[in-house]
Amino acid sequence: MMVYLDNNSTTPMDNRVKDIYCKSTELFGNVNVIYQLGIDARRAMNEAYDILYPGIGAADEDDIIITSSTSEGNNTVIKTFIDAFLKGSGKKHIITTVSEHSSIKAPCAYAKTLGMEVTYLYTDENGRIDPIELENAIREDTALISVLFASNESGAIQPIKEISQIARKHNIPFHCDGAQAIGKVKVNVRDLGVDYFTFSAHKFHGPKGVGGLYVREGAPYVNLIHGGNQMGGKRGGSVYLNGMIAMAEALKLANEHLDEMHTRVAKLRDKLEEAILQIPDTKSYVDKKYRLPNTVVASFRGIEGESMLWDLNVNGIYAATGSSCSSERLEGSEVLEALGEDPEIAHTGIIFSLSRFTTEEEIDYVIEKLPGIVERLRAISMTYAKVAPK
Amino acid sequence: MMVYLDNNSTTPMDNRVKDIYCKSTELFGNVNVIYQLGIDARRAMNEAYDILYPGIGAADEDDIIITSSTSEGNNTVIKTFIDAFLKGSGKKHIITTVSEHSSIKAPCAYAKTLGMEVTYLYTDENGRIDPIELENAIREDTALISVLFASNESGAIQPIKEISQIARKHNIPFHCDGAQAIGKVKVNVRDLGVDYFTFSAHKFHGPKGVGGLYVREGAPYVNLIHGGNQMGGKRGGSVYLNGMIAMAEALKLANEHLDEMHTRVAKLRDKLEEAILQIPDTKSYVDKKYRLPNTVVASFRGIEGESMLWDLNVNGIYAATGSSCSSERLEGSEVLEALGEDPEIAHTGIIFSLSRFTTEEEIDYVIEKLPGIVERLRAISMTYAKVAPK
Amino acid sequence: QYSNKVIDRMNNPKYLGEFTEEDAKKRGLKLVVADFGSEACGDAVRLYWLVDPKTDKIVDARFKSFGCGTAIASSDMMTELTIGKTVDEAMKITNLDVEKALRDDPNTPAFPPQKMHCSVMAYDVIIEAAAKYKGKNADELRDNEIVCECARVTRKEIEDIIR
Ligand SMILES: Cc1ncc(COP(=O)(O)O)c(C=O)c1O
Ligand SMILES: Cc1ncc(COP(=O)(O)O)c(C=O)c1O
Ligand code: FES
Ligand code: FES
Repeated sequence: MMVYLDNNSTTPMDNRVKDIYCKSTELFGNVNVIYQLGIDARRAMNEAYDILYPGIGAADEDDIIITSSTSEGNNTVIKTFIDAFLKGSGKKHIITTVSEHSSIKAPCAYAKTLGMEVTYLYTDENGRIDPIELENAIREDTALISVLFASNESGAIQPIKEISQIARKHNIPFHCDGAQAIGKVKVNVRDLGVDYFTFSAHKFHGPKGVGGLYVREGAPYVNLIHGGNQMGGKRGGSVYLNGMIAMAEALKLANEHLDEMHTRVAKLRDKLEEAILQIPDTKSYVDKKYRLPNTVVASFRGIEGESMLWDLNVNGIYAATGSSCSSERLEGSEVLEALGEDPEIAHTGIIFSLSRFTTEEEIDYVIEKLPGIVERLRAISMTYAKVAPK
Repeated sequence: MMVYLDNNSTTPMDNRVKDIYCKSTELFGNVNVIYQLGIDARRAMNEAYDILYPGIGAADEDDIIITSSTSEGNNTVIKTFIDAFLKGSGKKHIITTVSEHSSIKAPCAYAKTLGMEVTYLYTDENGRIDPIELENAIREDTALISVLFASNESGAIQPIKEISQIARKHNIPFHCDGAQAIGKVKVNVRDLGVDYFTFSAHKFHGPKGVGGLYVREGAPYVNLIHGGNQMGGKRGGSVYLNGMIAMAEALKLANEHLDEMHTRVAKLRDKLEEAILQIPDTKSYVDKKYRLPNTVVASFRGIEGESMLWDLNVNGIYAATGSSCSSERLEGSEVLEALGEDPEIAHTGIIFSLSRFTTEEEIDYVIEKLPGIVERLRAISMTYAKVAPK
Repeated sequence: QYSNKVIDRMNNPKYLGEFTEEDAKKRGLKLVVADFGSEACGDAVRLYWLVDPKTDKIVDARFKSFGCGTAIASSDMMTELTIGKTVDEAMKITNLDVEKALRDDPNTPAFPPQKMHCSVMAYDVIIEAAAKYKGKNADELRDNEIVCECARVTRKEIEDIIR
C-alpha cells in the first residue's frame, strides 16, 4: 500500500484536471494575435479567468496575475516594495513572521542587503502571531505587512482578517501568502481584506509550474518579470495556458470539495491524531480550531524525524519533517521549537497532511503500522537506552 | 487546410514530448525529500539534466536553472547586474541591441529607472549589429553585454562568437537571449563563449511555462526568485518537473532534427520566398546566410500587415506581423524600418516561420492562395487607388 | 471576438471602391475625396463622396483603406452610414456609432477594445471630407465628442495631451 500524507508539500493532480491539462496543450496559439488559433486560446484564457476570479472572491477590477508559483508571487510583492524604497519612498520596514516560507524569508533577507529592515513576529504555542504585537511593530516607515495564511509545517492558521483590519487602519499594504489556503478553507480575498494573495496550483491538485498572484485594485505593483504586454503588462513571458486552465479547474474542484475537507478528511485526520496520541510519549501541536483541517503535527520522543520518515517510507507511507526543502537543510526542528517545544523533542516532529484523496483504508493502514515503527526506532534510540555515560 | 507559419512565436508540442509531459505528471513527489516518490522525481530530474547539459553544450560545472521562460531568464540576468550596481559595483552601463525582445528591453528600461544607462546598438539592412560598433560602445563602467541569438521577427542571426570574443577581451559578462536558437541551429554555449544563455521550451515543440537559464561557472548571479534550495538555491519555487522533463525531450528531438531543418525545411522556406517574390511589388529581407533557416520576412506593398493576417487566417494560414504582442501594440513595422525599409512599406511586413512539422503540401497551399489574397487586398488598398484627394 | 458583421464587411466590403470626376459629372454631383492617416504611420483611409450641391446630401460613397480588418470593416460601415445624410448630419457620426452599427447584438462589442482606435479613423475622415466640401479647415469642425468609451476620453483631451 502507498499512502501519501505530504499534501502540504505538493499534491497529485486530480484526473479531471489532468485531462484538461493535457488536452489544452492543443491551444498553443499566441493569445495576443488576431488569428483563429490565438482567438481560441484567448477565449480559453478568459474562461479560466472567469473561474479564477469568483473562485477566490476577487472583484473584476482587481488583477490576478498568472505566475509560475507562490514563490514567484511572494517575490513580486516583496520586490515591489524594495523598488519603492530604492526610489525614495522612505518606507524601509517590512513586518512578517517567523513561520513564513523561504519564499518570503529569502526576499526579505535580500531586502536587507539593500538597506531595508525586517521585523519577524514570533508565534505562540498555537503557531499564531499576536495581532497586538503586530500593531505594536508598525512604524512610520513600514512599507508592507506579509503574513502567511497558514503554515505548511504547523498547519496553524493566522488571524488574517484581524491583521488586514490593522493594516488598513494604518494604511499599510498587506500581503498574504495563501499557498496553504485553497482547498482547505473557503478563500475570499475581498472578505479577508488583503491587498495581495499568492497561491500555487500544485498545492490543490493542479499542475506544477503555475500559480496566481492576486493584486487588489490600486495596490502598488512592480513587475518581477518585465516584458511585453502579457498579463496586462504585469508579467512578461508567454502564458503557460494549459497550466492556467488546469489551475482554474483545480480551483473549482477544490472549492467544490471544501465540505468534504471539513467533514470526511478532517475526521480522518482526527482519527490519525488520536491513534498517534495513543502511543506513549507522543504529542500533537496546535489547537484544532486554529489548524488546517488536513494536518497533524506530532512528535515521537526519542525518534529523530528523518529516521521516522525512513521507516514510514519503507512501509509506503509518505510524510514530512518540515518544509519541503528541510530534508536537505535540517530545519524541520524549527517548527516545533517555534511552537515552544524543547529542543530534544523538536527534532522528533512529523507532519502528516491529508487530502481529499486520502481514504479511511489508508489512514487505518498508517494507524496499524505506526506502533511497530515507533517501537523499532525507539529500540534504536539513545533516549530510551537504559545505560548512560557516568 | 490549416497551415501554421508562426513558429517563431510558439510551436505545437511534439506528440512524443506531449506523451512524456503528461505521463510525468505522476512524478509529483517533492524532489527534495528522502522518500521513494521524491527519489523517483529526483532521478527523473537528473535524467533531464543529463539531456539538457550536453544538449546545449554546457559543462558540468556550469548551471542550468530551470525557469518559467526566456523572459524570466532574461530578467534574472539583467537584474543580477542591477543588484551589483545598487551595491556599488560602479558598473552602470548595459550594451544591448534595438532588435531585442521586450523581455530584454523592458528590464533594461527598468534598470534606467534605478540610474543605469543602456546603449542600444543599431542593426544594418541584414538586421545585424556591427561588432566594431559594439566594441566602441564599451565603457569603463559597462556591466553587461546582452545580444539576442536571432530575432523572431527579422530572423537575423547575430555574430555571437565575435561578440563573445570582444566581451571576453574586455572582461565583460555576455548574455545571449537564445529563444530563437534551439531547433534552428546547433547550440553549444561553450563554443559560443557566452556567460548566460536563455531559452523557452515552447519555441522548440516543448511545453509552455518552462525554460532554461544557462549560467557559466563563476558568472555573477543573483536570484530573481529568492526562496528555498531548489535549483541549488538559485531559484525558489517548486520545480515544474514534468515541464522540465518534457523540455529535455524536446531539446533532444530538436537537435536530432537539425539536419532536416537545414535541408527540407529550409528548402520549403526558399520555395515560399521565391513564390512571394513572383508577386509584383513584394520584397524579402535579410540575406539568407544571416537568416534563420525557417524564416521569411516579406513586404507586400499597399497591404497593411494586419489585414494580410486577416485574409491569411480566413484561408487557414497563420503568420505574424511582428513580435507576438504586435497585434496589440502596432509595432510590427519597426522590424522592417530597422532593416532600412521606407515607412510606407514597413507596415506591410509579414513573417512566415516554418517548423519541422511544415509540409510541402502546406507550402504549396500557401503559394496557391497568396496571389488571390494580395489581389483582393490591393483592390481595397489606397495605395493602388486611381483617384487621390486634391 | 469579432462580430459577424465585422467579419462580413472585412471579407466583402460593400462600399469598397472609388469615384472619379467623370462619375460625378455624369450624375451632376460634386466629388469629394479625403484622406485621413498615412501609410507611413500604418493606418490610413480614403473616403469618396458624391454630394448633391443643392441639398448637401451625400448621394453615394466609397472608400479605400490601408489598415487592419477592423479598420476596413469600420470604414465600410462608416461609408454606408454617411450615404443619404447631409454633410452636416454625417459629421455627427462618431466611431462609436460605427462600432455600434457593427454589433451583432446591442450588448456585445463588435471588436476587442484594443481595436477601438482602428475605428477612430472612420470618424476623422468624415470631418476631413466635410471640411473639403465646405472649404474649411478640418480642425475647426472637430468638437469634443468621446472617442474612447472605455476611458471616457474626448478628442479634445487627446489633442491637448499630444500637444
Ligand atoms: C506557505 C507556503 N508558501 C509558499 C510555498 C511555496 O510554494 P511554491 O513552491 O509553489 O512556490 C509553500 C510550499 O511549500 C508554502 O507552504
Ligand atoms: C528572441 C526572443 N526572446 C524572448 C522571447 C520570449 O520568450 P518567452 O515568452 O517564452 O519568455 C521570444 C519569444 O517571442 C523571443 O523570440
Ligand atoms: S488600423 Fe491599425 S491595427 Fe487596426
Ligand atoms: S480603449 Fe475602449 S474605446 Fe478606447
